[in-house]
Amino acid sequence: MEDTATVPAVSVQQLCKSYSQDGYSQQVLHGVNVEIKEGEIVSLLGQSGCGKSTLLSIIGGFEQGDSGVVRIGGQLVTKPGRHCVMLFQSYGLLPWRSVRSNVELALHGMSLTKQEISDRAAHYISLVGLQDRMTAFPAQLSGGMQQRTALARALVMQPKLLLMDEPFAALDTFTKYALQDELLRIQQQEKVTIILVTHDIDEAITLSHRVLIMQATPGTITATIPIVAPKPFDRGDADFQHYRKRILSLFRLSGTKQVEEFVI
Amino acid sequence: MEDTATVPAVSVQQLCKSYSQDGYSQQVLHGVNVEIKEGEIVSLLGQSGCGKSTLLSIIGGFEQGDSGVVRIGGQLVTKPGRHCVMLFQSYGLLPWRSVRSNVELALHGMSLTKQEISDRAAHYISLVGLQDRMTAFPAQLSGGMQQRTALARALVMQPKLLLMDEPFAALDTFTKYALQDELLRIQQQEKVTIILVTHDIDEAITLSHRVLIMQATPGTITATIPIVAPKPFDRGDADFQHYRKRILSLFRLSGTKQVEEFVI
Amino acid sequence: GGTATTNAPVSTLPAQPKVKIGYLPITHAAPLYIEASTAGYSGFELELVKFGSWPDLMDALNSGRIDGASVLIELAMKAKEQGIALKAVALGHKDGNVVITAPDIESVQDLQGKPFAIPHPYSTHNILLYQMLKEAGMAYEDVQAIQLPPAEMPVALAEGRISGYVVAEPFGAKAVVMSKGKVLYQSDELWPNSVDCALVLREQFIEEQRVVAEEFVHWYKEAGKLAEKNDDHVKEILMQYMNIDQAVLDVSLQWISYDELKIEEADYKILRQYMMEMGLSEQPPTYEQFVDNTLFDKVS
Amino acid sequence: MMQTIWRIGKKTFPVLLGLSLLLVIWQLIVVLGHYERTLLPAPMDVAIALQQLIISGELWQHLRISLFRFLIGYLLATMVAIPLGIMLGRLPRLYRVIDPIVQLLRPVSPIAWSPFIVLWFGIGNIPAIVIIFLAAFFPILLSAVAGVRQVPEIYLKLSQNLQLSPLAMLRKIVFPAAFPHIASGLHMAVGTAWIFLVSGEMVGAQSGLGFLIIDARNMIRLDLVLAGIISIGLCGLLLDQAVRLFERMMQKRWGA
Amino acid sequence: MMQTIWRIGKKTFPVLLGLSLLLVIWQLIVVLGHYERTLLPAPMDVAIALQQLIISGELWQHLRISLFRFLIGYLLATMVAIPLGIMLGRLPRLYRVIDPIVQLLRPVSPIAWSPFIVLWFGIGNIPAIVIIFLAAFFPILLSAVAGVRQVPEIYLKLSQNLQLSPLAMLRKIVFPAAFPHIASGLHMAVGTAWIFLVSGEMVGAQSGLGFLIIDARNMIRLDLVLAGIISIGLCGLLLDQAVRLFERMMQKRWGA
Ligand SMILES: Nc1ncnc2c1ncn2[C@@H]1O[C@H](COP(=O)(O)OP(=O)(O)OP(=O)(O)O)[C@@H](O)[C@H]1O
Ligand SMILES: Nc1ncnc2c1ncn2[C@@H]1O[C@H](COP(=O)(O)OP(=O)(O)OP(=O)(O)O)[C@@H](O)[C@H]1O
Ligand SMILES: [Mg+2]
Ligand SMILES: [Mg+2]
Repeated sequence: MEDTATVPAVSVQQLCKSYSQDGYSQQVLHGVNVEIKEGEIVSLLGQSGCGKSTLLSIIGGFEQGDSGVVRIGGQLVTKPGRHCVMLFQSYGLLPWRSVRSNVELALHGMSLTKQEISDRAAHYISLVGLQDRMTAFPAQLSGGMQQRTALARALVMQPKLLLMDEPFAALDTFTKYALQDELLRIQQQEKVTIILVTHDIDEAITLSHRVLIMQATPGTITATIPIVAPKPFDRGDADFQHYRKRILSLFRLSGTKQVEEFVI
Repeated sequence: MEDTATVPAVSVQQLCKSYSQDGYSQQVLHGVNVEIKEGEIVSLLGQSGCGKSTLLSIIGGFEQGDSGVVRIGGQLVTKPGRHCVMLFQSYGLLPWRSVRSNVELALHGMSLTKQEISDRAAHYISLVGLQDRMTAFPAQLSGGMQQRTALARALVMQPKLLLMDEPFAALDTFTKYALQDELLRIQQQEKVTIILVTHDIDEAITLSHRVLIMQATPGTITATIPIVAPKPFDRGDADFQHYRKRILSLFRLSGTKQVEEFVI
Repeated sequence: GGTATTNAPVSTLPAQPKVKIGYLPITHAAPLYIEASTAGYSGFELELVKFGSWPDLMDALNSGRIDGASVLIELAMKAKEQGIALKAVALGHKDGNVVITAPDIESVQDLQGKPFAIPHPYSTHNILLYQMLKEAGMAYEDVQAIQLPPAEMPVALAEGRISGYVVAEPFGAKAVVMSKGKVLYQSDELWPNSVDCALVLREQFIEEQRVVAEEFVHWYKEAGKLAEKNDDHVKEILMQYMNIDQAVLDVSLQWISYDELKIEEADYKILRQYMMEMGLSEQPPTYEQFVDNTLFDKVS
Repeated sequence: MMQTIWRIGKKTFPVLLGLSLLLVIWQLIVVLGHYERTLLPAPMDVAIALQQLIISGELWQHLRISLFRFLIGYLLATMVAIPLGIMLGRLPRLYRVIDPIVQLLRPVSPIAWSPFIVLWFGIGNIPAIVIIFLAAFFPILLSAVAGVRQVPEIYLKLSQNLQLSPLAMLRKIVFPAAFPHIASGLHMAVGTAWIFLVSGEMVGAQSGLGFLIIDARNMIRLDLVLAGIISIGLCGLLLDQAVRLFERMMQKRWGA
Repeated sequence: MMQTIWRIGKKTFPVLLGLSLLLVIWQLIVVLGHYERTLLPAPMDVAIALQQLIISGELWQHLRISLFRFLIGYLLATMVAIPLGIMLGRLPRLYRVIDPIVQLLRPVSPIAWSPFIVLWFGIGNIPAIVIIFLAAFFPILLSAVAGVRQVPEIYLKLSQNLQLSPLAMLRKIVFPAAFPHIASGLHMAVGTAWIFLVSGEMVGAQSGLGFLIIDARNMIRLDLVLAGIISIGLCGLLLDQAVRLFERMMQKRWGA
């Protein structure tokens, strides 16, 4: 317990990554450094294609960087594992399994009795407020409910780290607000560390303790903005607008080239 | 020219619509009244499933109401036509046609020479800033570019009325902001009347002259909020936050039942 | 064909009638091959049409797509019985069907309960099987008669899937040459002068082109005589139509004769009798109805 | 009650109309074509033939044995092709070696193989089963491979994340995710395999609908041939419907 | 240069490995099975037979006529089935009447039809073409119907909005939107139709690869049968590749 205070939950050092396609190689990440404390919520904010998903993938162990070091809780990351769960933008629910069965799948292979599996699944399904829809199939659920199910499936594994790739992008505003609040509530309860990829400035400000601004070609983290405010952060608050303007200006000011790319 | 001042661009009176499925009928719209002036931008704001798309469909003539009257420029609407163009959420671009060819399709069947068709298409493609990508196919374009192409295809028909069903929902925040500004610029230039369906409160406030709040089961328009401000409306503005709070409270205050549905 | 040159002026004549005759590539159709190759005939063009199986050939004959065929006579009788206007005008060959069995079959009794292949229920081969069993004091049901495409029979015998078969040549010879089978009986031991393949013509053809038909049958008869010589020339012609091993052809030619191709009433009656006895046909056409010897007998 | 009748009527009416149309066209061809009656029997002749086949119990006997052969061949093909297809789909290198063999053998008609089928499988039931097996095997194999190859990346990432064992991954992720694709291959294979029933029952079978047709053709009883064709057609249609029902059940079961 | 060779090598190596594997298995069966040589020829025997067929020019002759028949039958099927399929896809009521007819006829083997095919179409080229036509017709028809039926609603709404004439809608919206589906039907149909070449060339044809096989089988020249099978397999594979190329070209052309 003591050494966790000194060892960061996630540490990325000098990470580089390029993809080669048809003999032509493209540098996607260049010298990325990130350090995240336990229990922190950190947003990765950047435009489409700047390498946010790639960075998250490498942290999760799904891909390997070309150079640099990625550690989770001090351990080198070489492959995906149960300590760190990825929540995909398209949820990744298995359509042929019910809510309960999707969540229970995450407990497969652990030395638990059927009863224990069932209880633990039910607990986390209740936590996300889906206790009434346990037998429903993903196709019978709204987008918000599907995202909740995916969240329950991630939480049931009791991971140290949650990676979320644009988790609320496909939801309508009302549902999104409700789910954001709920995520904060659950995070406070479960004390999980979260890295959140988004291209919604408001979302980044509302949810996170720190916003990392990412720029493209090659992908680097150009700024870190700590958000000092109680969570959830009221969008009407004057401070909120202050952060908002600051982030927007960061994007606007990063050169004419960038501004033109917005237009695309 | 004179009577257009008195005849509203769009008038919907006592519109009702229900769908029956498996012998069970569901009332989707009940006694909807809308009146829209020429050159106005009106947003329809409401939660998922409240009947926004259905109302838009009926105005466009794609579906028929059960009772009530829909007029565009004083004319009864019975079927879709070139006077009123629908912009679909999924853009509805034909993947086997280039940008230019998609736009030119909209001029098919009009008594124009090839040169005229080509010129007019090129003009509107430039208007949306795609003059460099005329020969690209939809799959080679980003989401924002696809939405621009769809917009050019709609504008080339020089319709009196533009119906937009969640036009920016699939775009990332940066692209969305850029396109919203551009829509306003083009609208001021072309003087087209726009009905915009959305579930993004900020979008409704930024873009429209009036926001119509829709509630579900059965779908009715419960409030109209005129937005008195120069366009585009700066999101950081204090007035913006005022409208935002007012609209949010309208949704929150419409009964506990509604609040619970948010959670879904 | 040396005789072809004597017909040189033919090319100047107006289009000659074309006679299409169907056949299966078996030794039993040898006279047809020889007639077509030596080209002694004149006044028509002979086209031989090869088929892959009897039903295919019968479909074409019944629907008038060919004018005639060398075919299992029972099949033609069946067609006649059902109202297709056909006439049998000559035999395809005489004798030369063999009952082939696995080497371990010593007598007919050994076939008890064993699978035994025939090409077709409406075939002389089926009747030969019936006769063989009857002579040995057995019932037809005592063996498992199986319809099998002839080409599959030597294979099936070699692999022990059947214990014997009776079929047209060269499929019997094939098993003998491979030494996977032996001859249990020659057909003339069971039924002397058995009627098997016959040259059958459509009545319409005979009526409308009498002269051509006569010419055709005349040279058919001549070809039979030539075939009977069984010399290298004959073998060479046969090999053109049947792409088989020389050894197999030699064996099968030893068993068959081609002279005397006239359909005799006595032989036909026996055949008809058997068809009724075996329940293959209730009212097979009579000799008078079905056999037309006027072409064969015409001396030209 | 009235409503149910009405609904069933609405569904069966076009079917009946279609079939009557077929009968009318057929009768018209018979009347206008002036064909020899033995060569093109009228609908009535075939109805009588069919009736006799039914009354004598022959039809049922042939049908039963054909269905038996079909089911054996088809199920064997399923049992071999699905696991093989899943394996090949997961091992692209092996697949690149096997694929040319499959592609070379697939376009060859089972009829062409019959000498070798007799050589290896003899005569009677087994060659018929083998031919149905061959006809069903390739569509199922290819659909299984394709199905596995298009399992969404995200499911595979999920199973990595859950640290599922390779077997658990195949059973719990790959197979169910590929299933809709495999099901459509199974569906297609029913059609193709049933078509080859006739070919299959040509190799020394002494019973079955295919044999019935071949035998009737040998006897120049084209009324029986058509009766056989109708039985095969109807039976094929029913099999197709059965598979469609199975597919729909699976879909419902999985809420997709 | 070296790189291109390397890349081609990388692609052809598994193909060659696969085919060698096939040859090795075949030779093993020949050696271990102790079959009569004439009943199961060894690869070498077949290679000699194939060589003779090539040298004598026979193979090329058979191949040419088979390809000719195939192309005619297949193109005819395409020309009839696609417009009909598009029409039926757009007229669901008519389709409900025609569908039972199609479903009833589809599962019947072309072999079963052969008495009637001979009656109506004679012998030689035409029945072969008709059988290939039949084999190709149903997959193309069904894929066209399915393709049209799943044209996204949104495209139809668009064409309403543009007030396109019915013809313009079919040409500019429905056909291109259904095309990927139709193309996969066309692809499938190549396989099915080619399989039926052998059946088609059984009905009195005097030439073609199918005839070659049947004739060789009747002569118990199984080396020739296998040579024919290899030719049919290779040719089917090439046809399949050609269609695949065509599909890919169309896809590229349309940037999809
Ligand atoms: N597997 C891959 N092969 C080749 N290039 C890739 C691959 N994955 C991503 N890229 C490229 O890497 C760049 C970064 O991709 P990435 O998905 O990380 O961006 P992103 O920031 O997540 O964008 P978005 O917001 O659109 O999800 C893009 O230009 C993309 O084209
Ligand atoms: N064709 C249809 N048949 C039956 N019910 C329908 C049909 N179209 C829509 N509905 C129902 O009508 C209601 C309103 O649908 P509509 O698409 O208009 O909602 P919406 O406000 O546009 O929602 P969203 O924001 O999700 O697009 C929904 O409950 C839906 O289930
Ligand atoms: Mg991403
Ligand atoms: Mg909608």
